Amino acid sequence: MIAAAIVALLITLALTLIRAFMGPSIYDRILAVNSFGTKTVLFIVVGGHALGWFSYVDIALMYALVNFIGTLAVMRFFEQYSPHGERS
Amino acid sequence: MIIIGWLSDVCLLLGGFLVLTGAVGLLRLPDFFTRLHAASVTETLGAVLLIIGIMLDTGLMLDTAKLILLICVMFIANPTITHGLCRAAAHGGIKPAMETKSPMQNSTPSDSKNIYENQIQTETGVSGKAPK
Amino acid sequence: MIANLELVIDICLLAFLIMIVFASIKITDLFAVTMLFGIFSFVSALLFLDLDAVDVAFTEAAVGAGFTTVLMLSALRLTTRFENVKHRHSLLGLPIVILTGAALLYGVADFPNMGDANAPIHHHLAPDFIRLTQQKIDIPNIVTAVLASFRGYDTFGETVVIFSAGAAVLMLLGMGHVERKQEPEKNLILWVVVKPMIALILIFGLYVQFHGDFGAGGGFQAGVIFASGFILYSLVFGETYARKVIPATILPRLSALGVLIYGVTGLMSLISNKPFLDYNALSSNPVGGQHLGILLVEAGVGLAVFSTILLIYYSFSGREVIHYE
Amino acid sequence: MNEILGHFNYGIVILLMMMGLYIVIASSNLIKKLIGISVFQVSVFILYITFGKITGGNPPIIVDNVDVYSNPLPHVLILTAIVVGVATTSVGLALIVRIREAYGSTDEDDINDIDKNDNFYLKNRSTT
Repeated sequence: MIAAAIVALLITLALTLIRAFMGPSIYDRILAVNSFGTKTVLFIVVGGHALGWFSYVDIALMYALVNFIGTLAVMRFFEQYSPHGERS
Repeated sequence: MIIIGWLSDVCLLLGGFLVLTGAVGLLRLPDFFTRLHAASVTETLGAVLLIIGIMLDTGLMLDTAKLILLICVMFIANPTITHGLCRAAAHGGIKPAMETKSPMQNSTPSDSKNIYENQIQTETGVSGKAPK
Repeated sequence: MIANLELVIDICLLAFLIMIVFASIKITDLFAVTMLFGIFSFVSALLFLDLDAVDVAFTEAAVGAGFTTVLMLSALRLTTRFENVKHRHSLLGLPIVILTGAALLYGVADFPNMGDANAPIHHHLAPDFIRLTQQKIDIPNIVTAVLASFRGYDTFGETVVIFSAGAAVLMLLGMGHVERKQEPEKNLILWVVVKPMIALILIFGLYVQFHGDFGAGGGFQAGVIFASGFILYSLVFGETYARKVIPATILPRLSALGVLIYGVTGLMSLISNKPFLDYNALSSNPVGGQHLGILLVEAGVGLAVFSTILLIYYSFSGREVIHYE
Repeated sequence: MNEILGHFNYGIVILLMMMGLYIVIASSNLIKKLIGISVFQVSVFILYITFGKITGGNPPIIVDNVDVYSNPLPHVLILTAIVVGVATTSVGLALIVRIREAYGSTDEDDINDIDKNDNFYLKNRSTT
């Protein structure tokens, strides 16, 4: 069953990646990137258990925190940026 | 013991299925808010199920506590991000594709298509295109 | 079966990496490219995990995916968002890249297969490190032992490099002015959620700092995680409050203090006629001396990295945007 | 088959490296160049870590009942290289910010044009 979960997660990662490439708006990309991060955490937990990676839970916890901070940072800076951001 | 193994398998399968569904929704649904919905709702439940499945499989040890902490973090962080993103998008002028003219009257499909295309055009510097 | 699964994951992740870089060549919105680069770091960290490099994955996730993204975004705020597509030299680039790639591929053909236990790299130094760590230092994490003790000179150099990078950014950009900056809008949900999250991040940072001898982690990672906590505070509550919690003026001093702790630990061994950075001199029991030395050195590294990272963040985010018409 | 799988990682690493190099050469935006350099850097990290891997090996953290550990030395080198990499990236970004403030652009071609049109030193040299 774990192998099935890993394969499902790999497919999920690929699909999320496609959405991140397609856009179309910047918010779609932010959503896709955040969702990619969450699925990475799940991948570490499931894959780490299946393959016996050392102290995988610590790393998964840190990924979750970093993902949270990163997405908040993107939202914050985009909000700061957008009033004059459309000039090229 | 065997029952716990079964339970873990069921959790893993269900979680994997939910996460996969969420990704398909993220790819296929027509506008930002529906995609947000698809990604966040299934992802939160799927993540928790997957982690519970792993927890049942490892048995009771120090990692279990950390995994519970991880569930807490994801359970709080994901909805928060969804909320913030939704709010930012609404402020940033993203409109739902199926916007109705009045609560009583549903818009025709061609109308909603137009609104959606307008929204795509206002976003500058984007190389992607709308999904069919 | 397990080895096959490892290989499958390896191939999938490498394919993801290629896809991400290819997309970021095509996309002209630098905001999107920066976010894709964040994903790139995430995926490469996963790859490091798959290739048994736990500590490296830890560092890459904290530094590459977390801090570099924040840094690039705050630099984008001060510059322009879109790339000018007309100014592309694709014709110049392609032949150079193809020629270089072909030459490198020719060179790679002689390499031993991946994962080959008989490759030359595994016969020199590495077995000694693994054996000596068990005998003389007696901590589980070989990477920490090599980093802090066997190659302590190197790590001292790296710490000084980070310190001087912080000094260079400070000289180029300055501390910034807080009062004229646009503060974030009040968002109650974020405020409530982020407060316990910051506490969790800081505790996790301390755990990584002091658990580095036994599992993945160490001073570099802990410093970045600790700084991320304060960066999160500044993102949600505004720069003004963040600078009240940790004033920008003490950060350069803390950074210098970190390097100083490392250097003084090295000097202590000189007093008892041992070489620089030989921790055996720190205690009557050589193994205990090694433990104490690694603890001190990691603390110095953690302090230096934490304050430098936060200093760089303050320098970027405190700078006023200049508008050109 | 074994030969191809054994060299697969090296080939992909070189492809990544060349894509990074291509970004540096082809794009004239300075921030994008910096991202290209970072891509190049990460591909070198992957190369090193690939060298350190032993099939069936364990992470270099000593555990009971395990004999084969992957090579710890590349891990140490790359760990410090990552942190130094972010330090140099931040210095590069700071320089780009100052260039933007002085020239009003982060585009290399624009900056060259501005330099050609009014370069104080060039003018002085031509008159004396």
